[in-house]
Amino acid sequence: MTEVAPGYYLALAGLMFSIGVIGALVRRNAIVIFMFIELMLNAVNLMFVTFSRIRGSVDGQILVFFVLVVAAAEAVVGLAIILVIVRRRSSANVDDVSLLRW
Amino acid sequence: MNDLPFLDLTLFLPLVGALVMVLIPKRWEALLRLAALVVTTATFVASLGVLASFESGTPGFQQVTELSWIPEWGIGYITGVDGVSLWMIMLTTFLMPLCILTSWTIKTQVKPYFILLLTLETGMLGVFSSLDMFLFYVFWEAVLVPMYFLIGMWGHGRRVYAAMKFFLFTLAGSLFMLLSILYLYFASQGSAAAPTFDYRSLVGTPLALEVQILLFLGFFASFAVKVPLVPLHTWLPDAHTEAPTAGSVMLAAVLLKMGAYGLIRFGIAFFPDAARLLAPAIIALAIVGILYGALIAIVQHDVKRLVAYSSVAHLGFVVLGLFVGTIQGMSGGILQMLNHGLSTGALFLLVGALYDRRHTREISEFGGLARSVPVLAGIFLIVVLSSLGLPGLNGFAGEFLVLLATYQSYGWWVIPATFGIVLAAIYLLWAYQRVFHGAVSIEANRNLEDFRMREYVMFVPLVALIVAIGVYPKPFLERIEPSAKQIVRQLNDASVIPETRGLAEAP
Amino acid sequence: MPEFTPPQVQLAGVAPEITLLVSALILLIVDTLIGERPNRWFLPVMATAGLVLAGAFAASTWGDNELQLSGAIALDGFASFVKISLAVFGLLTVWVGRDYLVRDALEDSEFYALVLLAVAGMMLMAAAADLIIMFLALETFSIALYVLVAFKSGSLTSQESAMKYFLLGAFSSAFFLLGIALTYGAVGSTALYGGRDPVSEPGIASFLSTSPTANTGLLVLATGFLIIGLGFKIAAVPFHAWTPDAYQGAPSPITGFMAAGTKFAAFAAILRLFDATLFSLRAEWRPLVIAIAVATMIIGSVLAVVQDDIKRLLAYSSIAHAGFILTAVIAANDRGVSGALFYLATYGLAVLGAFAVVSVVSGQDEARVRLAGYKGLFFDHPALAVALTLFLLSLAGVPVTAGFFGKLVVFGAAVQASYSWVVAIGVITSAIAAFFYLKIMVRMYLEESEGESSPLPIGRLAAGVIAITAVATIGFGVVPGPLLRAAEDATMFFQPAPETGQAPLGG
Amino acid sequence: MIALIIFGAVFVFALGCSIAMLFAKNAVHTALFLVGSQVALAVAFLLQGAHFVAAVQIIIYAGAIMVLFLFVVMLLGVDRSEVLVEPLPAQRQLALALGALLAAGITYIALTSVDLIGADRTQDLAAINRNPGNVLAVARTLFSRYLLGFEATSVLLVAAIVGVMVLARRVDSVTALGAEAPSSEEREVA
Amino acid sequence: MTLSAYLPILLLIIISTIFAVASIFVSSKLAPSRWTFAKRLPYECGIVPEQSDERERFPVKFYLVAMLFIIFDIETVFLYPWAVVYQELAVFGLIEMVVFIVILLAAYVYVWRRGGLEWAE
Repeated sequence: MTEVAPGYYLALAGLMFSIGVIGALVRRNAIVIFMFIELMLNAVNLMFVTFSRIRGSVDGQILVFFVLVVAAAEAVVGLAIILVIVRRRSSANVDDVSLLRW
Repeated sequence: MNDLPFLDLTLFLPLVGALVMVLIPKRWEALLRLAALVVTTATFVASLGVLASFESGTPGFQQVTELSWIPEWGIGYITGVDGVSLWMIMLTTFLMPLCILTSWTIKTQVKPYFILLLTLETGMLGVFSSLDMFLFYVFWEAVLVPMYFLIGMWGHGRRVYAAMKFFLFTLAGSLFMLLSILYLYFASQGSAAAPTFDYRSLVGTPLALEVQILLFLGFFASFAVKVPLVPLHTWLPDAHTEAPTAGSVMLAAVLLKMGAYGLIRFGIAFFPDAARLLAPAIIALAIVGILYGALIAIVQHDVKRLVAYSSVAHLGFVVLGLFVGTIQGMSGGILQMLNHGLSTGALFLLVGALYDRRHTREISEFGGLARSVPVLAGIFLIVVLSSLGLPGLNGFAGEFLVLLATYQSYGWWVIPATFGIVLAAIYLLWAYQRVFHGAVSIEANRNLEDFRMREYVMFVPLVALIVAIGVYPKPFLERIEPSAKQIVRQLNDASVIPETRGLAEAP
Repeated sequence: MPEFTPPQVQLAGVAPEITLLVSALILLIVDTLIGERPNRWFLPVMATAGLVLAGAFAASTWGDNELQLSGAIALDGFASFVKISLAVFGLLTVWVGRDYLVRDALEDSEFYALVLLAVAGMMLMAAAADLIIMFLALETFSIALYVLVAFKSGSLTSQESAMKYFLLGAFSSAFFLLGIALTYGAVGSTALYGGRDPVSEPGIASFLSTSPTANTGLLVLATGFLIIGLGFKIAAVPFHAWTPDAYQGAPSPITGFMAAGTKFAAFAAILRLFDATLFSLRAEWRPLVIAIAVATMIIGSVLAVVQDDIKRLLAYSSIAHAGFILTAVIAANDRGVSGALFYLATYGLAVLGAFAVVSVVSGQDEARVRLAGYKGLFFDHPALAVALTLFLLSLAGVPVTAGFFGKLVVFGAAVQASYSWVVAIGVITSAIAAFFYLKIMVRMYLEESEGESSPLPIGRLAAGVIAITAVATIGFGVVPGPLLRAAEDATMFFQPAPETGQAPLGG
Repeated sequence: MIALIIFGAVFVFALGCSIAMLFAKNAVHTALFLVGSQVALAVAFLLQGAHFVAAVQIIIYAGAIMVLFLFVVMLLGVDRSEVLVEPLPAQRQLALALGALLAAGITYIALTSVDLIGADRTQDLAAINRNPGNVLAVARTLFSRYLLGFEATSVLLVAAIVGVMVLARRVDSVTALGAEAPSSEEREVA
Repeated sequence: MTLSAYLPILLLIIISTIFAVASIFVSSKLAPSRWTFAKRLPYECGIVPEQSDERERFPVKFYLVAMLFIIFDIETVFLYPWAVVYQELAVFGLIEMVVFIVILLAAYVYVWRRGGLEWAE
């Protein structure tokens, strides 16, 4: 079976990361922003796996585990914070949260 | 040479006194005042020790104390005194007890007031006696904080504005000096030697001319604000006017001298080429200052503000003297620093005495005071005459030397400078006339109390000194001149640079 | 390749972190076992014990220099210095926090546990010799801090600012992670140093020392993303948007902890990463760091001027300070590293002290945080006002405080590395910064308090913290030698290959 | 050839899902698209010989974390509250520009990076996957070289646990988790 | 190990998808659908429910348990590879994993004692 060159995987990862950045900056709903951040992490995971292949070592795959744990911990705490705010005022819209003040 | 380290004793007595006073409960105001007086008097006595053991006729530093402080950065505690700093130290310690006495009328927050005043004294003395650039900078900035509070908390009118302006102007200037010091510090690093902050090793550090100019401007930013030279003077009238009497005295008599002192000690000594190159421009600024200060002083209706602007003019003479590049000019300038300290300090004290009696500083509120307070009026006259340079009083010797030197080096430039003296006569005598002579138009001026005991104690030594310097300036000049000669040689002769490395190693 | 060989397990490098983790867990469980008590004094006591022990462990390895746990941890003076400082910061936070929690009826074991875990994460960050460990450490203390910021239950702003902090923090860690991924791609490992053989045990340092420069393109790109990730944590512009909100919303003791601890940990990582590991790439990363530093200094100090909430003001000031410290990173020399360590340690003490005062003054539910609330503080609570003044003067960099010496060493390092123009910007922004510190002092001393002065209950612990930090701020200002010496000893990064050595001295 | 087709499908599907996330108005749809792209990534992992990671990606990421997202989204009903507002006038344009720049940069680097890195060692990994096998290789490295990282994750998780407990109590004071004393929020409400 | 090993999984996915779609389709075709107006009303008892925020006031327990589940779920990521090489790792691996588990177990004890898992109020 012929392999697809790793560069294309890296390109895919780069594009997904960029979409994540755009989404995180453009969208205004806190949970959705957070989802885009998760997308960024996923893109990085793909990069780790691809580099692991290029490097011929499994280290990159292990790094994915760590990213995964961090993502889970972040998700739990982040969603809990959003939960608190939404439950105490019925909106998770970032703008209501008086952000971006100088 | 001397057994007791009089200089360091002088330096730290006030600070120790301040620390002790922290322990005195703030309700015991009389004790606090007395303690401050005792401490400052003791400091003065200690400084007499410095004077007594000072050897005239040698240019280098004397009574040097050298201790290691932060060896990692080549920082030491190094103090010493030479002909330039000697009289500044004496001036400070001499005026300080008088400031304490004039502050007898301070009624609010007595404890912090005197503590700050004493801290201020250590700061000022430190500026004049430090021979380590780091130590110097520490003291330089340390002066800032107590003065800020003195103006801000016990000042009059727009005190907050004045205090802020004073602090920010001075700090902004001194930060550039810090940058220059740091550069100089690393430039001093030889192939083998570690970089050092020791003044004596830094003098003569070879620097390219453009670097010299930049660094000189860095120092100049700080000193020109302090002196003040004209475009940077705007903090001065506000600070002097709004400060309490003691603050004004210290500002005028000592803090301004710190700027002039810095120009001599560091500006000229470190960067002689740059100083020589920039001298015409600085002299031009000085002359502008002389005329500008005098002209503005004429139209003032607040007597304290008038004195403040007169300081701008007088300090112009000082800077003029320092940069004309002759020994007379330098000596005259240094002597003029001392004289201005005495005269203007006395003027501010007198204005303070007037203010205590009438609670106003408007010239139009006075008039005919000579009848109700004849002694005050008489002393005021002597001080005014000294300030405008009447022969036989202290002001004459300094100004004469400066003008003579200016004529020798710069020819016709002396004309506008001389004109400044004429203007000084106008605004001072006119103000004196309006305050003390003429008809008594306001009833409150009729029955004023003349000098009290406390005030006699303050002014008798002051006037005595004013007369003494005027009549017999030799003992003062002969201590100044060797150092002045040395500095002028540095300024004029770039080839001296390599040799001056060892200048401090005088016996 | 991967035959399993049990790695050598030495725990000395992570003993402080283990101690903190264990004490956090014990603290949590013991609290649930003991049950409801009106006074849960044992919580701060246990936290204190854990932090002291952790600090002692860190101190006991002073002078060691080796890699442990398969090259994941550096056991060196640098790590020890940071860890000891962080333990002290943690202690002060716990003590101030205790009084704060009791006053606002918020006391929970979780607060202490999270502080301990955050300190553990920060310590791990300072010692990490592998990017992935750095990342895990960063996330550990970040998550603890997200929760601590949201700890107040009274106002929603606490949670709202936590959300902003969280979203931006997670966003920035994604960039940091991208940097790690690219590094892994470029080097084949995330280890900072690597082993002797760069093929079988790859690491960034060994990669840089063996491979030709043409191959470093990907690593340079990675460096850019690593800067973004760490820039968020030190609150550098343009990654600073979270800072004012998080600082404002967090409970004051936590705000102080963030300013002191987060900054220290993130800067420790930056110093290890850039000034040691990536030293040979400095030509590539320097322009970017300079741009960030300049922007940070300017934006931080300019925007602080317009704040009227003391916590937001101090937040912007902390941004400006990040810029000042970055000048030491730019210098990339020994003095820069030791200067940054000194600066961070003393800045941490001053800012913790300042927030301790803020925490006391703000009163129940932090109702009094406007600058207007500080009017006349000196007349109502002189000790608090004097202490806060001291901290502010230290932050402003006025001599005899530790902050001044910190600025001197940091700026000095940059001057030595011939980045005087960056320092010039630093100097100008310091002057601007002085303005807003002065603004607080004006409120405290020069303005009368509004309405009747309400009594402020000052807890003994908070008072102790304020006293300790005040004494340290003055003490390290007057006698900076010992701390500076320690910082200089600490600049020995673990260096496996001579090529990754320090910057050569000389400006 | 088959690999190329599968990769093409993965590429299109992953990128399509990501782009669809940008335009989905509803938070639930966004989450579902994210799950889609994550599944596609799992296949990409498989294609590159990261078998265990692919499984974990499905089980934990798509299976657990995203379920939590959906759980929160649906129970809160946040989908209804999303209004697209611009707080900064140019933020959207800025973000697009930044993203485009980033995408171009990373893609360029990615496509040329194999040269930068040097030799592609895909075959080494394939060999490892044959003997001793992917999971075994991962396990051996994880529990030796990454020992500290492994243990450090437990600290991270503890912090998250404690954090969740704290935050759960901040939701509303009525939900007396540990029979808390009435907190100051009630004082403020009153 | 090649991708062909995953062919059964792919088949399974395809078959289950077909089955799910087909059963929906078939049931909708076969089931009798006689809609009346009354059947379309939300409640047949005649009271039209208010359009209230029915999503509000979900007990926080649901979230809490879900979140705690995720955290402890993560452990499996590490447990599985550990189990695979357990033989090889021997005592060293056992200690490693015990440390990991003990730390999380301590956190679990804390959660339990703190009431994080109690369902009833």
